[in-house]
Amino acid sequence: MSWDYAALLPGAIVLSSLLPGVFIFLVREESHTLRTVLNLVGAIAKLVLVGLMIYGVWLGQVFETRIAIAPGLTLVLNADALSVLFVTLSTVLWLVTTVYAIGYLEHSTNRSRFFGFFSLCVSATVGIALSGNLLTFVIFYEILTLATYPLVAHRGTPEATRGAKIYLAYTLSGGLLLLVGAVWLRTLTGPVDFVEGGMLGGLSPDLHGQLVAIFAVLLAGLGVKAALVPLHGWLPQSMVAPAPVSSLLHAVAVVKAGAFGIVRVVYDVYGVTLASQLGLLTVLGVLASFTIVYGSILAMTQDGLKKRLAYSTVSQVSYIALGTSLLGPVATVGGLVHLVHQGIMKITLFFCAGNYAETLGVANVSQMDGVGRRMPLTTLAFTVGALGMIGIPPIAGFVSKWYLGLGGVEAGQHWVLVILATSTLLNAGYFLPILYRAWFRPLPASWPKEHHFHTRFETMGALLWPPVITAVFCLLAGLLASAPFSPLEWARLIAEREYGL
Amino acid sequence: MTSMTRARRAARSAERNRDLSLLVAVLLALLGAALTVVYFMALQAGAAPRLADLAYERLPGTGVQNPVTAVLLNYRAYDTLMELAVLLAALLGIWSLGPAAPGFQRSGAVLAGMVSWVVPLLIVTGGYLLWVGGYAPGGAFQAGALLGAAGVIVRLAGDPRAGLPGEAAQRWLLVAGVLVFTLVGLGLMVFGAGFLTYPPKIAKWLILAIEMAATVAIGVALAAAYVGGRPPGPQARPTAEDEDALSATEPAAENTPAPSP
Amino acid sequence: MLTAQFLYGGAGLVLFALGLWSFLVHEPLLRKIIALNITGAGVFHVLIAIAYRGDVAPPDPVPHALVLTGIVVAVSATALALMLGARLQDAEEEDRRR
Amino acid sequence: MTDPLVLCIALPLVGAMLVTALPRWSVRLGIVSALATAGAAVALTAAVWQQGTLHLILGGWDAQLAIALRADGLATALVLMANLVGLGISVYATGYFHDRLRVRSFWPLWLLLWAALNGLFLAGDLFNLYVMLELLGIAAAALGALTGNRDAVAANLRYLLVGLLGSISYLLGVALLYTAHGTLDLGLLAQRIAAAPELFAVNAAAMALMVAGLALKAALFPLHFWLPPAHANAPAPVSAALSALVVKAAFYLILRLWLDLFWPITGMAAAMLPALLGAVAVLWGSWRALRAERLKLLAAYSTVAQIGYLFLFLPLLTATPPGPARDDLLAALLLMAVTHGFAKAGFFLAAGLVQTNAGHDRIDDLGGTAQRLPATTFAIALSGSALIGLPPSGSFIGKWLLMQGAIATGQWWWVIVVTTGSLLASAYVFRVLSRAFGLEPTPLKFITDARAEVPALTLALISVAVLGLASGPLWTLLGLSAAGSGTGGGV
Repeated sequence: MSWDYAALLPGAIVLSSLLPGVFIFLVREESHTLRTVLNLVGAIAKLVLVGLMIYGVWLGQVFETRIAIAPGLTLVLNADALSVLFVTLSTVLWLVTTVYAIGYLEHSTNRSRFFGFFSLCVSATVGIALSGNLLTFVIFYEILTLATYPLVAHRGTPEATRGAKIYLAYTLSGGLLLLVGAVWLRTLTGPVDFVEGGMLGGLSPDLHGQLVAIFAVLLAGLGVKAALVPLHGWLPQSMVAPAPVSSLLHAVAVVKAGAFGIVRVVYDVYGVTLASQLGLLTVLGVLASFTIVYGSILAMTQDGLKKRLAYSTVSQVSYIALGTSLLGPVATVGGLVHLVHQGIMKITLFFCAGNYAETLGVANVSQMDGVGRRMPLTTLAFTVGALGMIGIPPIAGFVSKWYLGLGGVEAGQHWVLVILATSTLLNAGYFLPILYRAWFRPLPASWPKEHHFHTRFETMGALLWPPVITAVFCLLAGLLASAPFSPLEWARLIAEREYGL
Repeated sequence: MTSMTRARRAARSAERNRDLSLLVAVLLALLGAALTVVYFMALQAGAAPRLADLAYERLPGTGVQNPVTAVLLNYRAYDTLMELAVLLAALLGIWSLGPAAPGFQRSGAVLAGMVSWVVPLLIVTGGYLLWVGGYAPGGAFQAGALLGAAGVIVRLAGDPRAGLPGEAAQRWLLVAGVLVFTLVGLGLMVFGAGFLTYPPKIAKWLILAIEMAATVAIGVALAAAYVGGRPPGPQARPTAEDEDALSATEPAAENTPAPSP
Repeated sequence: MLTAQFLYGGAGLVLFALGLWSFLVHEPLLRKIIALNITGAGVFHVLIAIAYRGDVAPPDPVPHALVLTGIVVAVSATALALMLGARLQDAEEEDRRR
Repeated sequence: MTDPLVLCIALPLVGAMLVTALPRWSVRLGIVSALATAGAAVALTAAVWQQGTLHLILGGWDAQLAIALRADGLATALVLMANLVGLGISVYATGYFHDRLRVRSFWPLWLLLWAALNGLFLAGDLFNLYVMLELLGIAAAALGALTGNRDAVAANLRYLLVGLLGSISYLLGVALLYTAHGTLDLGLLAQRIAAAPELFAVNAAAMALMVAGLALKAALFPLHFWLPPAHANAPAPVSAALSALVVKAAFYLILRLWLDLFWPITGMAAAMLPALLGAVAVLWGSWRALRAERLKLLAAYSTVAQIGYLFLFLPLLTATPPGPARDDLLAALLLMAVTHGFAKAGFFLAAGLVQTNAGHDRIDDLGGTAQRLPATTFAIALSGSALIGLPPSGSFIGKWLLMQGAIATGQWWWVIVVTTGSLLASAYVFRVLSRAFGLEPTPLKFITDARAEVPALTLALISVAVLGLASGPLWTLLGLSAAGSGTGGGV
């Protein structure tokens, strides 16, 4: 174990949110400033560290932190191109969400507890992203489950505790399956490190039957967090959580942890060639396609804005799995870039939903008539996110869908185009009515529960700017898709490395 | 009355469980038979010398001439130390349950007269057994048991304290056995001999000191256990939580295992 | 020599089994405590039996010492069990009086 | 010259005598003794770490004639665990007992119990182990009945009698072994048993008697019936000691006999029986914990389940040939036992705080605890996640290796037991936590009591963070480091 800069950086990135989190638990409830400072210092420090790492990885440097837990069991934090993609996403959005959350929770209780667990969640997400082997992944995956639980149950109402229980029942069962799969795999191969191109290629064909079974177990475990149908039941129930939790965790961190795990298992454990040989990709593709369509159909039936967004998440996250299930670098690029694009678009939508609820008391689609005129900037951000989800150019979502379709054609799987087309229609079906209501319907006589802030904007600054900023990200990600360090370019870099191009 | 209902209840439950108890009996008979066979096999195999020869061979260096005492206080002194702790633990457990029940009748003149003869005799015999333990069967336990018996007799004769001193002194007497034993052991360790490793020259005297302390401790512990509760003293005035001290007005003989008349 | 040892120790085993039976089938506390003491006495018998080494050789002192230790332990445990039982009876009577 | 091996036993013993003799100073003397004892345990660990197994024959006689003390890695790890937990319990107890008489009863018995625990872990002699078992049993039952209420007295009377029965059965086994082999020393006896395969029947009968007696004390299903009421009705620090340490001591002894003494005569069939019972214990104990109405009863049933896990290792150890894989299993077994020790102690101490502050421990009425007792709730959550086996707790690593061993030896059915048990455990832990997070009309009054909360929290933290992220030293302590690193060190 060498303690130079390259060996310390991944660990430091995890600690940069973990340590402030621990201190925040100890901060007195009234010490608003101290807590804010701790939060922001952690978030900014993490951003700086991640910036250093991006540059290093781009140059081909190896960052790896290893801690031996016990002989044969090592905690490995490793930065490859794929982990950088997810780390960057989580870190940037954490900073934005922290600002949002500080505004959102200004007058609520138990803020120290909230922000403490919030930081723990981010640490776990970053840990998942940086995991260098399956053991580390499982550890952080479970910590994420645990740290999210108090946030879902935060409000303490009966609905909140019920939602939190359902969330736990799903994710803990999933975690156990993942654990069983990981242990099983380890007895066959020894320590399961993530290696670009996969590490199981050399195994004897006699074991292929077991490998298929293990994949099924792992997929079931990861599918819970990735909200693959029929394992998605927890996601809509968790929407009882406060808006910052829904936006960062349920739109980005938790579901992405599942999707990211699927990507890792397919590319870096099995290897895409072996997975395709074993017929695993077909299974994944069918599951993902079904989830995409089913989630969208359910989203159309929801009146609650957050629930509609939740089902939309169910559907959209499976684009990543779909991209993974298609053999060929172009589809891979499409899936991976959607990891980022879906994240920034969906967080925008959730921020806006939180703003509507917090400022106007609007929680249902049917109450949204004329919100565009009352809250133009928020609704503008919402519009960008929604159009992006549908796949209107030049917003980020278009880029994902384009590459996914291209990848399907390249892989000879033309049915993917049908899925994408259906999904796009359905997306339009559940987003366009909202936009129509927001912009073109007349204002109601009064809002359900309006809240006036002392500001010249439509709502409090801390609530307003985060969605606006992420909406700008959505535009930039689409407009500057081929600029260096754009998500798309980075996804290309990953695909090249995975396919050994 | 309570004992009658209890007996009836027990009889009923015994009837109900007759089949079960028959089954248990059959199984245990099988177990007993199997154990007997195994025991026989073990006896046959046990032709190899056990520890007896070695124990006799090493006897001259132990400081005592009685082999059982040598085992108890030298070869396996550590067991004996712990066993004193067991006795103390039991007594402390008894004390933790509350104060002793008062209410013994003063004895009549005949009993009192007998007690005044028997108790000194017991104490003297105890002292003799203690001393003789070095050469012949006897030793701290036997002596302590006699002292304890003396206490029991005194208590039966009506002294609620069983002839024991006040609580503070009683506590010191109780711990004397283990304390002297352990301190001797530790002292030997500090001076380089090793825990409970007696140098042969002074072994006899060390053992005697330990035995004396142990005899007192055992005697006091047994008598105090018979008293059956924390000694009534200035430190242990009945408090709110010791309700039983106030309510226990019945003859205590029902609560303590007194010999049947 | 073997016969004497076998008979005496065998009797101990019978006591062990009898005590065990009594402990398992009898409800009253006092009987259980006595049963346990009988069971223990059975084991002590076995230990004393194996100490016997014929009429000429002196007996093995080690099992004897073990029995002495065992007896003190048994006495202590019995005393505590009896007092706990008495305390329980008090509590039950108090409950009934209320 | 002082020997930590002796001090670990002698110091608490002297402490117990002093607190008995000077009841006015029992708290001060008790804490000093606790610190000194824990210090001796740390010194012992350091010595074993540096020199390997320590061995001491008391009295300077031939090995077979006298009593040996022995500290190998297994014993030392448990001693260290027991003494750190014991220190935590002691600090907690200073704030827990307020009644003067109860304080005076607690300290001497507790220190005697502590001496018995250390003595049991370090003993190398079968009869000495019997004496230690009895001291442990008597002190434990007396402590358990300390509240003096009827349920506690009844439960602990039963516990005492059952424990006595177990010891007598054990003693008969010892008598048989002495008859056949003529020695009581564990090391010598192991050689003689291995050298006398013709005495299989005698050895097997002795083993059956001893293991059955100890299984009764270790509360292996279906012999667990005495445990839940006894542990649930004791005062909180005592419950912690009983559940975390005393039961563990009986299991340790089974393991010791199984691995050191009877290894030559145990086969797969012999190992399967306790493992099957252990599996039922895992499921039944967890199920009952889930249905329990009171927090401390929940914790007690959880102990039944957690002990069950330890027995699952026996057939795996039997089926695995000596080598790194078997070493891993052994270390995992130890890791689970140690983690449970810390976690369960932390859980009980925290449950005691809840009980004292809320006036009861009915789970359904514990709403809002998270708001009122944040540190205590956190301790329950941490130790609860160690009970479930969630990362990064030590039992996560333990379960990982357990499942790995099960799959590697083809005994995959244990994986089902472990996963089902974990699910049930998460159900019962989160049943408590979701109550605690509930929004109740309780005043937002924060209760902080450092002296009571810090021990619970520390013990819980050790079970989660320290044991789970740095369990390597256990391998070193067991003397397995060289073998273990052969598996590749994670590359």
